[in-house]
Amino acid sequence: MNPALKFLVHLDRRWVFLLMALAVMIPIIWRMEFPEIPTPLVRTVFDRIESLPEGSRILLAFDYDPGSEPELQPMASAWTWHCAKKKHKLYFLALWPVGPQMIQATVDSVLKRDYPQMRYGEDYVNLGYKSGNEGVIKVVVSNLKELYTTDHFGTAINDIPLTRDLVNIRGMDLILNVSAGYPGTKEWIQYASTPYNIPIAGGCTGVQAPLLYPYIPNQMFGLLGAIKGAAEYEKALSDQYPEYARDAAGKRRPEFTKGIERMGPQLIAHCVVLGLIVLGNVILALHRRALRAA
Amino acid sequence: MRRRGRLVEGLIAGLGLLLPVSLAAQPPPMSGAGGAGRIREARDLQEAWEVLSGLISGERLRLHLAQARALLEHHGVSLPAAEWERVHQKLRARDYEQNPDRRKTAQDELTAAVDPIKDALFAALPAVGAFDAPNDDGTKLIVLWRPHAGAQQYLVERLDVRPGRQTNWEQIRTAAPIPGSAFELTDDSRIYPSHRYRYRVSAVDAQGQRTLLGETGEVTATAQWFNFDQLGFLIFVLVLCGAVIVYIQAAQRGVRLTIRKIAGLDAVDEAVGRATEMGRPILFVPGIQDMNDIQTVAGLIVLGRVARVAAEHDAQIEVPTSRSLVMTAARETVATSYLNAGRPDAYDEKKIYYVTDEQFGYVAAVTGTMVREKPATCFYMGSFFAESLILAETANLTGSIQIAGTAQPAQLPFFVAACDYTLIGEEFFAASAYLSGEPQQLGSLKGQDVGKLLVMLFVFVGTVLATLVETAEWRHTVVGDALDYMVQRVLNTGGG
Amino acid sequence: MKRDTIVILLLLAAGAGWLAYRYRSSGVTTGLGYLAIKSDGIPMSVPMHAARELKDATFSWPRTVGIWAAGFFTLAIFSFLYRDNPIYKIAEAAFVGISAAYWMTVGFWAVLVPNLAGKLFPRLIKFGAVPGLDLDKIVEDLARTSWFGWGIDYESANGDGLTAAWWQLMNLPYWLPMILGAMLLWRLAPKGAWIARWPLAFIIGSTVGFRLVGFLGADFVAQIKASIAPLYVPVYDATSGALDFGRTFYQSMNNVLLLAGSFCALLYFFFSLEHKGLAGKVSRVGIWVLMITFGAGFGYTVMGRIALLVGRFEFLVSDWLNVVAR
Amino acid sequence: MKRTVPLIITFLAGVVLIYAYFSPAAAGLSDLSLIHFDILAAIAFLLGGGNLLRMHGEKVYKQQAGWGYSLIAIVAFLTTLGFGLCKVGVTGRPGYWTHLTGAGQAVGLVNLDIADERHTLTLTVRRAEPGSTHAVRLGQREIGQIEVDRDGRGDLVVKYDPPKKMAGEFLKSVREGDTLAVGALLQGTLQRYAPITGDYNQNGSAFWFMYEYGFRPAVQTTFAMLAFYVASAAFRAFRARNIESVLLLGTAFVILLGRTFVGAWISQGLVDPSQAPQNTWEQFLSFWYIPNLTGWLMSVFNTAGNRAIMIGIALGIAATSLRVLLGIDRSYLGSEKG
Repeated sequence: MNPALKFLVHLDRRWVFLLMALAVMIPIIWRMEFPEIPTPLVRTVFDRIESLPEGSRILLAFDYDPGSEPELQPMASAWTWHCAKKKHKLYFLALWPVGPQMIQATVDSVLKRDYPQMRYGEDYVNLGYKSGNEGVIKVVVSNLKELYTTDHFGTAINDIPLTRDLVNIRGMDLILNVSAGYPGTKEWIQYASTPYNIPIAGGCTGVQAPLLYPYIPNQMFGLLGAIKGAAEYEKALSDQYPEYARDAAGKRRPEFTKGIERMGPQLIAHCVVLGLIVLGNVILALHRRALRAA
Repeated sequence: MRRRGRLVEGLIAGLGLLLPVSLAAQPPPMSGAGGAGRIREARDLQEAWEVLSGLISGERLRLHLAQARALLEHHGVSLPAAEWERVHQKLRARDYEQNPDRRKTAQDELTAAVDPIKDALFAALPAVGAFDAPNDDGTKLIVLWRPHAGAQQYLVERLDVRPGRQTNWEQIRTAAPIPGSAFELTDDSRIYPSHRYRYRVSAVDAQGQRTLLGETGEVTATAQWFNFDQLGFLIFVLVLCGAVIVYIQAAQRGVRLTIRKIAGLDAVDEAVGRATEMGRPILFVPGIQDMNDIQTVAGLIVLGRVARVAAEHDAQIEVPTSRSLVMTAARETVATSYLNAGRPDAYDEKKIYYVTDEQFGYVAAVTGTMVREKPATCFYMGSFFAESLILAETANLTGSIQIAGTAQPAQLPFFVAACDYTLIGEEFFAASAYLSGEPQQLGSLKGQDVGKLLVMLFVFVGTVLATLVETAEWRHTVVGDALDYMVQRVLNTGGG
Repeated sequence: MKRDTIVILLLLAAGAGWLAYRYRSSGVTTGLGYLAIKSDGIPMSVPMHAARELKDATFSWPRTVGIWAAGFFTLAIFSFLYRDNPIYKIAEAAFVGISAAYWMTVGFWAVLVPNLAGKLFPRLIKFGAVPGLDLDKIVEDLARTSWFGWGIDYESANGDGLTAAWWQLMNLPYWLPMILGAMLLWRLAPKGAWIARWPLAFIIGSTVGFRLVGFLGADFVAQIKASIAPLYVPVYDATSGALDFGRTFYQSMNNVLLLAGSFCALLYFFFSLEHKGLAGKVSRVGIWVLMITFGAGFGYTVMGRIALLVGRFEFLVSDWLNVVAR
Repeated sequence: MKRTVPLIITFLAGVVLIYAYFSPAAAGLSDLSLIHFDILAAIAFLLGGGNLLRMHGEKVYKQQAGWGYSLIAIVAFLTTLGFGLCKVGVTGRPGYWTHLTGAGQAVGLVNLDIADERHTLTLTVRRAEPGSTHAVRLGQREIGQIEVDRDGRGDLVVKYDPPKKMAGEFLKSVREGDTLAVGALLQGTLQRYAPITGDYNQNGSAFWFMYEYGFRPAVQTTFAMLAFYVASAAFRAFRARNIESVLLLGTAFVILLGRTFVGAWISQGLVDPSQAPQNTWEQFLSFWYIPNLTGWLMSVFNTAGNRAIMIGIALGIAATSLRVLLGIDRSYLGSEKG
């Protein structure tokens, strides 16, 4: 066996790690970006939010944690921005214990920055976290106030204009769920959207997406799959509203185009993974031939 | 025709299976009604409400039309036969129309044709009626009233009838009329289960003039003890559980059951033996979920078997857990296994320890342990998430044999790619029965097979029906009805 | 010292040297440091590159130390990829300690206080820790839904939680977890550890009952329902209304494949059938279907995992070291 | 006794919850059991945390190998726990409250919340004489009227409408020690909310620092390591040894292609993305467009496979549950002697 093949057959996987690190690091430093075309699944979600009449009630359920923040925050921000742009009423809610922090971070970075005129309690409300997983969904579809007596900050729910007359979430025009696992989109579909016909769109991590495909389009009208979905959404958003991606001076707003930005390293890293699969099989074939020859 | 759906259920209930429950579920006799209208009993009112909702939504229209006809005739209202024929004709016309524009016209014509039937039903309604919401937990009442010409808004008021206490009418809600729709309102605001309520509805016209439409008698909200929408599903559950139990009993009687080999399970003994030979420990990871996940329970059952083999081979077993309760339960399990293997002295409680509840903190610690102790065998049995591949790849580096079992579909690809053996979904649950070697436990596997047969049967029949409906244009025949019945009634879990 | 240790230390030193040089020469970007601002009383952390644009951002020592700690954790954990080492062990130990305490704290403040103490002694909790607790609502709910309404007079306190007696505010079913919890902790006592099996039996029993019907209802029946689809799906052209052969074939083929695929895969799971003969062939096809499923799952996931790495590297180069000006 | 009672408990708890699924009347039980489980799990933290301390404590005490790391773990654990439970550095909920007391039976409560976006004053008065009206004074200023009345059901209600303009500047001028009085009926002195009323994970608190700069980066980094492992697993395990592995790696390969721009780019000649395929040939071509192919694999094969897996899992869960419920599988219960 020639030494190069021998090296490859017994390749220390730390070389693979190094290759991967470079594949991600270099595009970040060089800021490589690639064009995006919104796919129909993403397009449907965008059009739905776009076409709802001003002041529609939208439930934004943020069921993720810091662990999946890099993957899911871009779509959470884009959705929030879009809904605020269309002057919808936003109801934030979380089934994960750390969800309220994700909500707060989104509110701080999106609403307070671009929509300082939006008032808490009148235009948006953070209902916070309740434990009980899908049990929470089952309760809020029939009686929200049974579980949520206060918002995240401890204000009585009857003192908040947005929630004062809200009996349950069946009155929502749309549910947007950002989900990193259980409980998440699947539970929202099963216990809220399907039984009570509330339209739902999900945004999920790459792992979850295949499991959610069976629900499209009957039980869920659209899906944003991981960072790719977010990038496409950002693209759709900035096509429609140029101010989303660039400020008045025409300067890029990186915090709002994270999805597109992160697709650069993704793409290179993907190619590396693809290359590794090919390389692995080439090694296998050569190794077999070498063994047969020997 | 009218009560066809109920007839079938009644037959089943008649078998004696659920007779006491169904008797208890009879609606209360009195709903009260004011003004004219032929429908008076709560039961009929409820049915009229269901039929009207069906006619308005347009779902399962054929069935609802039949029910409407029976209901009207029952109350002495008969529409000309041509009227009914016309609706069915329009329905067929719409369903078999392929051109989208013409289809839209057909839909409009159909809606127009249904209107006289709706009107007849409206006319038969009492001016205002109320009844207990079906299949609820006793916190809802439904108020239904006849539409009033010229109404801009309806005011719904409620009186809490309390003996010996002065109570007043309180307005619970206002409703804006929706053209062509039934006027109904589900009242779920502060209904007390034991209290009696009366409702009255007034119409407000454009000039702000209020007209009292009527007042209901007393109604009480009761909780139903059984949800009849779920009857089909209950029978499903009973059949499945019955199959499992029958096979378990058959096995106990000594009937020989053959079960195919499951690759990963035959490797368990070998893997434990390897640990003994190499003098290295066995690492057992019971997933990262708590005891309220059935996968963790199944994982612990497997742990019981593995620990027993380990005790017999005198191999060391280490169980880091990510939940306190799992630690507690795992200690009980392993202690029992050592005791049953006759080696209680070899049991070391300290080898089963809690790490942290945090998924990734747990992973960091477990992978650290793997690299330092180089276990001969790693078991991953339970509910896993993103950590699956971190664990599997790290253990691969240290050269351990890895046997995984999980019912998290999302993590199966990683285990399949990186582990030596993977128990996929159902195999993982079968493992606990299979490893025990007790015949009655194997019986339950046969029961699961019956379940799968049942699935295939249902899907097969359903597919045949659906294909017939689609190809032979049999939607408006008994075939279409059968498909509807199967999907909507038998396979109904009631949203629960 | 091993050779690789020296190499790594040299690399780190070179990096630090470069940062120092960059500060000396251009001076614009420091590369270290961290700032905090207060907007309406709520403190907020700002990354350096954003701080320049915000007027009210001020330098903060604790947050500077914090971001270095975060940087340390990031590098220390990544170092495990090279091999196990003392730095990783330090990070691992701290991670375990912090995270265990984190979830205990969350359990205390988000579960025990509101859901246990808040249900048993609501007034105490309202005036002690959670002023937002609505005592009126508690009394009303008890009067409406309590199972003990026949024995306890909730009715007379209804509408006035503030002056209700303590027993009119107490949600009695919540004594059950309290008692079971005490039994669970009995393990710590020298004798009678077996009593801890009772709460375990309760937990396992309720889990098993809840999941049995839950899974059959949500997954099993729902999947059967979803599987029922016609094998022939005529698709008509939207404008002309004529049969669209291509799409009819595509849809019908999908449905046929779907049905055949799931049947084959289901057959693989049959335990009664040895995988021989016809059954063996069909279940082999079933395995193929499963393999395609797993391949798809794997391929789909890669994307997400890389996104996470991107996020981490962004933190390193941008938030911490401020190498990439944004 | 030691074994039978737990078996009975398991059986009863299980049967009750199965029944609760079918009974609207008992549906509340399943929600309750979920909450009860959370409470028990939280109580069990004492066992887990205790075990953690004992395990590492022993190592430190006996100075076993690596005791230094154990010491770090203990210190990190106790520090974070102390910060969290004592809410070190947390500021209370912004605003004031007071308990109103006075002559007669009447009692009252005031909550005055001054927060970022909302200012609310809630005033509750109970056991006052019906039909009476009182002026509400905060410090020197009158801020409204309170009316004690009976409602439609005959229950006593208190109506209080703070003037709309009260929010904002005026409430901000309120200080601790101001007096709030309801006529001559009740009065109380405003005090700040105690620190304990603040959020345990408040930005800037000691616990938050542990979370933000210790917990969060560690979680994210560990999670991010997966990217490396995915690459090495793809390299190592995706080798075409037999039909099964060819299918596994082939599908993964196509999906990977389709999920990035590469897939669309290399197969862009097959479709015109601006319009739907016009004839059967174009439809055939567009089927092979890699993003479409990805979708097809997902919606057909992935769905079929997952369907079989999910049905199997549901059956497995049902059978396992039944075995545990009926006491056939009872290893978790320990033994009679233990």
